[in-house]
Amino acid sequence: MIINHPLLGPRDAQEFVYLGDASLIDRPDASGETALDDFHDYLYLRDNPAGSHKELWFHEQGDRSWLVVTRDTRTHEITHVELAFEYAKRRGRDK
Amino acid sequence: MSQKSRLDGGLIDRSRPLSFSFDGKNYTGYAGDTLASALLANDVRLMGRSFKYHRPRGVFSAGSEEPNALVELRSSARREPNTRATVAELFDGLEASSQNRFPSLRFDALAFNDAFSSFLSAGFYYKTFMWPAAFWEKLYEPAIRRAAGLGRLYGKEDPDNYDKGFLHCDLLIIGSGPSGLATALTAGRAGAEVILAEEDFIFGGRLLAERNLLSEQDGSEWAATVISELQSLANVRLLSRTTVFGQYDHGIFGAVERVSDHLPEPISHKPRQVLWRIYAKRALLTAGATERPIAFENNDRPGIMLAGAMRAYANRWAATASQDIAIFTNNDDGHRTARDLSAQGVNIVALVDCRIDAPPSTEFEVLSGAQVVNSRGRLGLKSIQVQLRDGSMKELACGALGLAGGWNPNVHLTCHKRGRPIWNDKISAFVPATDTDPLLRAAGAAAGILSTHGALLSGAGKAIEALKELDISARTPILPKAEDAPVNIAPFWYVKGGKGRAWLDLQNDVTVKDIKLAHQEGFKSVEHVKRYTTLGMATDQGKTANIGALAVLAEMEGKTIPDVGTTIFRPPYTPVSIGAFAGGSRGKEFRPYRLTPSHKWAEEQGAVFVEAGNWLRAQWFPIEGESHWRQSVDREVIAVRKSVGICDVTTLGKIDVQGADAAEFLNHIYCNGFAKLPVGKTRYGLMLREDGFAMDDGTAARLAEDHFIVTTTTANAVPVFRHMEFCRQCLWPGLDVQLISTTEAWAQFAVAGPNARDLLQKIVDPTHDISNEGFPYMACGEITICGCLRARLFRISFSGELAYEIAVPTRYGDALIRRLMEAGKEFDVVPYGTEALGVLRIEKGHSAGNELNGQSTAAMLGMGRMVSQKKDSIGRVLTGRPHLLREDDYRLVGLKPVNAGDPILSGAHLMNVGEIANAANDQGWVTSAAYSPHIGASIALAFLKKGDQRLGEVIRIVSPIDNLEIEGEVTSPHFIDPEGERLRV
Amino acid sequence: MRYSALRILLEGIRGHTGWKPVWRDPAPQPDYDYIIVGGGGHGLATAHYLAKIYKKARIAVLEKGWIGGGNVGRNTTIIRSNYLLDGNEPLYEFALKLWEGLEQDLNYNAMVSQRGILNLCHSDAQRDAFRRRGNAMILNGADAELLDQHQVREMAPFLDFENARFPIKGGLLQRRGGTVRHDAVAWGYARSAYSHGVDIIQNCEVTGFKIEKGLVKGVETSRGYIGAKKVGVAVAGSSSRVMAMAGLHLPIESHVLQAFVSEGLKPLIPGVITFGAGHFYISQSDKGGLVFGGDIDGYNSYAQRGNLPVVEDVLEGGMALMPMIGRARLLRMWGGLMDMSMDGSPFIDKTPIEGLYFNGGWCYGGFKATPASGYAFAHLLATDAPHETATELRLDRFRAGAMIDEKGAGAQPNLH
Amino acid sequence: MSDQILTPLAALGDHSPRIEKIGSLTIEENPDLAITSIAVRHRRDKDLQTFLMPALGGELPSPGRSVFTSDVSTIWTGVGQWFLIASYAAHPDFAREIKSLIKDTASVTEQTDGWVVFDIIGNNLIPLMERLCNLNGKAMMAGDTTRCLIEHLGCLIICRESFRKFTILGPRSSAASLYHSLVKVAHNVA
Repeated sequence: MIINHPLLGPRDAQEFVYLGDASLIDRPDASGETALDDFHDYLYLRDNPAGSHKELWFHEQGDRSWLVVTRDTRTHEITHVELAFEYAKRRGRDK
Repeated sequence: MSQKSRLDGGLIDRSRPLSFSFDGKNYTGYAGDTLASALLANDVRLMGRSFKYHRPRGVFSAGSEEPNALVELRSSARREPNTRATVAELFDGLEASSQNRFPSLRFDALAFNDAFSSFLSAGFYYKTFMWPAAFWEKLYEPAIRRAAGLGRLYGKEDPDNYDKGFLHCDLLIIGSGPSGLATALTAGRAGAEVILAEEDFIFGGRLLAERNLLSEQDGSEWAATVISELQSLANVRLLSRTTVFGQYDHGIFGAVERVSDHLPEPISHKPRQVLWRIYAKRALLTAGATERPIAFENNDRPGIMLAGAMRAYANRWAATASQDIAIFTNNDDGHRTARDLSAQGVNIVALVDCRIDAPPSTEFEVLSGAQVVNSRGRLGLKSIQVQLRDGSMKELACGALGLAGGWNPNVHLTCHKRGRPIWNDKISAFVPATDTDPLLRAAGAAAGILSTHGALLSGAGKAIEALKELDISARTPILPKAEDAPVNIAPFWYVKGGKGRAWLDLQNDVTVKDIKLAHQEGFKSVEHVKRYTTLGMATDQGKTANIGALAVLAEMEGKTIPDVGTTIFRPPYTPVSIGAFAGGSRGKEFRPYRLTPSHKWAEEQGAVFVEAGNWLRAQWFPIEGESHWRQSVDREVIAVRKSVGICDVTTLGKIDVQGADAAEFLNHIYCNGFAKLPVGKTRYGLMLREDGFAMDDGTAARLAEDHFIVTTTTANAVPVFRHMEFCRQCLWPGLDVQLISTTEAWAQFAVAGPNARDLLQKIVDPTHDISNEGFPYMACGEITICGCLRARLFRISFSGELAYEIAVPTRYGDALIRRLMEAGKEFDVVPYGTEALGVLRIEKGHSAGNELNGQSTAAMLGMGRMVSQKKDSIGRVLTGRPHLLREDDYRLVGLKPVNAGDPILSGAHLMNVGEIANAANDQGWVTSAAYSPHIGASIALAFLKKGDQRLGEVIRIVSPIDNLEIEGEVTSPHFIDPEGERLRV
Repeated sequence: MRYSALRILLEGIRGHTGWKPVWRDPAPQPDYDYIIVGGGGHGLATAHYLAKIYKKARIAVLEKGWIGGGNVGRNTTIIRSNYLLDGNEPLYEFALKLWEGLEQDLNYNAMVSQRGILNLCHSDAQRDAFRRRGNAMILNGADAELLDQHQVREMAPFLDFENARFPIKGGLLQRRGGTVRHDAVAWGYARSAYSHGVDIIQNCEVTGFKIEKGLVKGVETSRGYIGAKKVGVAVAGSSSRVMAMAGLHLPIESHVLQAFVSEGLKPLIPGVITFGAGHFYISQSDKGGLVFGGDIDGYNSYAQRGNLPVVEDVLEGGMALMPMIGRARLLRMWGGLMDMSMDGSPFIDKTPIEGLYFNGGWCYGGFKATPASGYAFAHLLATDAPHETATELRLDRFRAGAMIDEKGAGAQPNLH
Repeated sequence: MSDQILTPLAALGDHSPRIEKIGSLTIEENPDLAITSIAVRHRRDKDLQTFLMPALGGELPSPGRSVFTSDVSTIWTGVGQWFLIASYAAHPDFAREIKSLIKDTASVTEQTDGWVVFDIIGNNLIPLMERLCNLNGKAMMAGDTTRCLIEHLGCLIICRESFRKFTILGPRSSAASLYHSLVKVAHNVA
């Protein structure tokens, strides 16, 4: 596979390490009443669609950036790639 | 020996005769021959035996689809089983032998299978060999195994080298027949980056095998002129002897170039084969088509082959299987073969055409509406029985029979991403679906366009189409005039009636009957039929067999062939050497080495090394008189406890953590607190995974308010860095913190033992106070040594002794260990390796890899209280799950044998005294064990249920796998200095 | 019809005209007592044991395509019970015992071949872990032996002992491990289930579940609605997809695992051998092909095909371990769909929906577990209580923190 | 106390750098590079550029690029992160110099001995590059820089002159393995 790195252009997926569902960015509030359940769902109940999937890839052999890749799990077609920290900020992680 | 069946002409170099041997007999051929063409020229028809019935077989095709003529090529360690004689390029001194026969090809004992064939029907295995039960293992299965397989591997290391590489292009062209060449010419002239890959050793594909002219030129001549133009273009890369074997995601193709297979052995330094990973923006499949046979009773005799192959042998290689040949066809292409052969002076006994309206001929007899129903000749075809149009029978003597059942486009690569081909009635064959991946188009015969004229045009057309998508404009070149014969074909797959066997899959011996039986037993899906009968699972992957079987199945099901469907084509297109996939990554070069800064010095000391991940570390340093590793290790351990020792600890991961929020960041990734760690101090840290289990441990040293150095274990350096980057970029992007690994940049040595400080004082520049007061336990700082060389000093201890770790820029590591050893003479300093390191940390009760194996919680490790509840750190919340807090969970303890002489084995399990040893009674297991010279006995760390409440208890340490059981006493994991006084002196 | 030596003789003589279908293709009835979703190895085995051992009737197996077309038809055929943890080992050992009696149980020869499985170790830490595991196996009633380098060399002299980057230190051997003709397992169970009255319905895709007040009533299929008292789902690879139709979110990811076979070669590899310093395991089939595999590609996928980097990684491992195979040729590579669970261990459990049962999350463990998985699932369906060998394979174990994590890799499916 | 001074080793373990000529091609170890990593602190990008301007005489390079000069060279290595490179002989404690120059606008980390550096020079290095890594060597212009795998090792590959000169930074502990691969492949394509 080839991942079109937003800064470096097309790079072989072999240079990346896969983590999984991009919802791992949405780490729950650890002080919340329901923290235990929230963290269980966060860690163990990930999205596993047959179709478009937002997922985390780490460019370990490249520039060490984490990417959020939107990829179809049936065809492996990649429709969107962005830097994870920008995605995370949009999700309010920097508050 | 004379080449009896050699004809005139051909693309062989008669000025270069080559001698070769087959089954020990010597023959001569010419440069340009394949092993198969040379054998035919020498009148050899019998070349192999079939897999199941060991039927005599001859060459069937002239290409990589060959099912029959498989040989063992070369000898000893270079022996290559299952090599297709049809693609083995002849070289001087080539050795080949037939396979899967005993004792000889002409007389094969296992041919008795053939006599019992009526009992060895499809799927017979599954119904039998069951009585009596015990016989399967002892008798039947071993017998089946002995008969298994085709060729033999030599069993010794492959002596040749392989390599890998990467290529990039705008347009990859797969196959160099008329369409491929037209494509290359169009794209090449347009200036696109082009790769033209051809599996054959000459470019031209089918053009090399045909007689009809392109304009006034021979096809081969035209091909040669095109190739020479392409060679002159810098933007075109020509790869012959190169098979594109697979299509992968996003325009990546796998190809193997056979660099040296046409030579007796590779030129020194050169690889045998190169595996290319090709990144193509667009690709064109111009791989041509494969002819298919027509099945009839006993259609597998040597001499019966594909008509197009006969034509190729006659035209390109000037060889023929016989002087008297018959042709059996259902389409006009069979007639072309007959014409070419008779033009080459071969006698066409008859052309049997199942069509009533077969075109007549003045050159040879055409039997229209007739069928070949049977054949004779045990080791080679002698005659065929023909049923004439009026139903009467006629026996025709002939030495070879050409089968022309029509052509199947080579669609395989278009299916590698699970695209399904579609049926084309005009040519009665599957063609690539037009809506498959836009990255890969097909042209020419591969797209079902079977005339040379059509192939040329479609090649150029598709090239223009593909390049347009890349904004490269191209024009159709002036193409030569070429034959444009229509495809006149009447689908005809096998001759009905006849009690005997009609072969579909020649190599695996799958007959029409087998397909019918499978269907009768309920195996109706094409995948079921394939698996039940093994159809298409031989080395040729059914390239000439599958379609016939589909036709039979369709008939049984009362469906059309496309309704029955096809099995999925998967890579590789043709089999690829395993060595090529591995390239240079084998033997000692399987993975790169990582060497420590003191490696060269340690080698000089005669150190014994051990792999730690990719690192090589000194395991121990034997000295004169030591015959057993234990002597060395005990000595090293005692030296550290009594005086001072030095160990290279560079392999531990070092991560530079800087930024205004560095401390807060560490607070998140460690379960214990770091915010309040003062500058100039180091602290032990435990890192949990989000699921609450220990991920890694190490230290963090605060060099400045905004600067920490984090250490990890050797094994986890990479995953920990990845995890920290995840936390930084994805979880807390608002924190001002930056990370970079400095593992390789600093050479770091542990200096441990009561005399550690005295030794260091000799090299540390006097401007730095490292006294116990000036530089207390857990202190850290940037200093200079040996006259202003920058260094870092950490007062941390893994051994439990007064100890430091000192770091200098890596290039000075070698000099530093030499200097330390020199300066340490007065203290009898010793270097110590990983074994002693292990003993020391077990004596001290420090956890390492065996304890931190991903299955341990902080509580199990006795660090439950370290998990701060005051802050949000990774893993804190899920540590609160009931099962992780359970009362009877494991706890880290120490173990001592009750009888000091008994050894404790790491990996032994723990049982209560008086209980039987079984899983239900399991109390825990030994994680690490070592002989402690300090204790004078074997000691161990272990996880024991409620261990912390069982100190002093006697427990059984059982290792049934070693038939070993001893009694041990549960102790604290700290075998020395539990209060840690030695650390602080 | 029963297979016997005499039958084979007779059929041989009269041209095999008497063989009956191994199983028939009935039209679905309007309702059943038990519906098994998924005509793979586990589903068919479940039907077999449900009918034969638990004496249940009115059972149907619904298969969206053709039976045995999933993982039972595309695995590397290895059977073994060399697991470490008490949550797993009893089930796999139970499976191995059932394998040993399979021919006689099914009157069908699936060619169970116990030529042993040898896991190699290349470091002291690995050897320690093998000893712990081997002991756990023995304590659970399985067989295990710890071999030193010398003993490994005697068993497999063709391994690289002279020039290895990661020298072989020894190995963990289970002699009762081995291989089975994978397709035959599906056919054998189908044949037996059919002979015990089970309806095996192919080309019948489940498109939804009918659930009323938390109680399952039946399934919607491509061939219409079918009612059921109890529905058991065994569709490993597609578990998330299918269970989502019942509104359930599973701790599972779908991944692709590639497998490989070489051209047929005369016998040269004794049993199953696994490399301990890279991703590579290998055995040789009854037809002579080297059957091997390695690690999963590592990314979520339903594509049933993988990519080159993993292929190269596997074959690098192969050449590092046994450099004699360099001149053998890779004939075919394919991909299977794995249910990778969050701790690497499977599930055989009830669901929050009454009457709906789940079997999945098998990672690579699926094929070797087939008989026990079917047996335990049948037990659960028949008795509503977990089978004694499957008490810990609970769907809610992560909530409690009772993971069964053989590798200690944590909640990271592609590392298990 | 000059007797005290420690003598350094080059990455391949010799006192002097290794040079290998294979056909028209030269592989040369370059030990005289002081390498310092800088990673910009939050919202300090402008300050950093201002501080560096005098030393660099220009902007920091953009992703996938590097600028080689006779004085201070720069390589983009990641988001907000660069390597600054100067002569080691002239700047033995380069990191400290940079730190004092740019203050707390960026995190500064010494990287000098984290790497082994090879300069590869020849008439046409494309056949070599094709065997080494997945970069499209033909398309690389002077200054193009990408980190990728060479024989399982993460390396920085810098095009110094199209077709004719490439500089490779590899992990120092694997210098010997990397060097071995380079030489082997060079022979192989020579």
